[in-house]
Amino acid sequence: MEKSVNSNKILFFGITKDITGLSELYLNLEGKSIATFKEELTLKFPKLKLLSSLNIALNHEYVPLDLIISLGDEIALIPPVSGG
Amino acid sequence: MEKSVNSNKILFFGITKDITGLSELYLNLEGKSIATFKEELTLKFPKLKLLSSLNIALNHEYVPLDLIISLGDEIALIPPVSGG
Amino acid sequence: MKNLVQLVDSIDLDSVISFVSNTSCGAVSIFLGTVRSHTKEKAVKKLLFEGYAPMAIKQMELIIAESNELYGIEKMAIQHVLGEKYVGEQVVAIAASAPHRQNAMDACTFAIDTLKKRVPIWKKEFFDDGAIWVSSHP
Amino acid sequence: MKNLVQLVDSIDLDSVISFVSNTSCGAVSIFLGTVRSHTKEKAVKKLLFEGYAPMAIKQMELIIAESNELYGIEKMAIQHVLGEKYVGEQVVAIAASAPHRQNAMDACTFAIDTLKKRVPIWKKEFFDDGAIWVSSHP
Repeated sequence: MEKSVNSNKILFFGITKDITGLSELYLNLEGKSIATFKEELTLKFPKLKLLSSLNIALNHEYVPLDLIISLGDEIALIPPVSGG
Repeated sequence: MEKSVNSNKILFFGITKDITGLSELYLNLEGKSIATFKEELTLKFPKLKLLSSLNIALNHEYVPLDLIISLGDEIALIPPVSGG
Repeated sequence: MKNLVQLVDSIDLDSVISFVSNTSCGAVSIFLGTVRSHTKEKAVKKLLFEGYAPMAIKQMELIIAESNELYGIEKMAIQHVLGEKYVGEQVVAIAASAPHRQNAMDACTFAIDTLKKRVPIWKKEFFDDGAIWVSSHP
Repeated sequence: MKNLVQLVDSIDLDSVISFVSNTSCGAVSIFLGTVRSHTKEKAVKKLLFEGYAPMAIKQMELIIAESNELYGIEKMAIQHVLGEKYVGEQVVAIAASAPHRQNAMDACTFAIDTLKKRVPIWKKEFFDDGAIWVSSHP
């Protein structure tokens, strides 16, 4: 899907970029929960399961897994952070 | 007593300088304990008793009160410190 | 409370310290992170820091707000680098000022501990025989 | 372990940080003390620091040795001023480096706490209506 107002922008960082070969992706995730999105993505890229943790951020915040995604929300894959 | 090899140098710092009006003093303290020196000094300058603490240093170290002073030892009055 | 939060190419420690210094405060605590030459006895060639910039800024601002709530600091500044860094270079600087030193020091400790747990920045270590994403590699 | 211990006219923070920085260490913790504008709501005009120099140096060296024994630091530097200092000026700087940050931060806290208890330096505070030796005044 191309970038459009009818989609969600999904960002990949660190090792998730290497695993998926993607840095950005546009999908319509409207109405899906964070948990469902994560499950579907992991089915497509099983290597994501190997990470010790994988958080999903929504609009620059850590959110609970049962949160429902709205159109326009920015999603990001947050593998274990290692700043500092 | 004048400064000589037959004496002990006694140094006064901070408020003890104000109380005694002295910054240096030379006395022969050979054979006296730190406790005795402190007692005699306090008799001479009773205002020293008003301090919340008064340590006596010998040769740049904190020492126990029963230590015996030798000729040539450098003594210093250490009122409550307030560096930093 | 005012704060300074920046993602930078190079740490400017003077600006971090100047920002928090204040005549109503007697104490400034500073933490400085640098690139180590070795990780588990393997020689490090360089590091690459990648960040999710807007979220990283937001999370660092949150850390300052929490530091203030927990420790009553006067000001705090956090600078973190993105990009390539070599051995000995500075990668993160955190400074906190407070009227009393224990608060400034506790806030600084809390901030770096929390930054390492929560701020979306990732470090790739390059060795002679390859590279890994720290903490992430399966 | 190498250390740097100095009584100075003015703090040189760069030299303190450079001294402890080390490619085998990822963490530097720094404490910086400055002159506050007020003490118990009284405006401070200036401070005077007096020290028993040889004993102060010896005690600061002892603090570094103990910090190393307790926390396994790599390097530590302590600078303290003597003489007159005005509001906002730096009066003490302590820096510690260690392979791991908690050790550097704990050592820095221990060092400033112990310095304030044990190092023979005295601070006289000058106000509009007089002056007192801090902690000492009957």
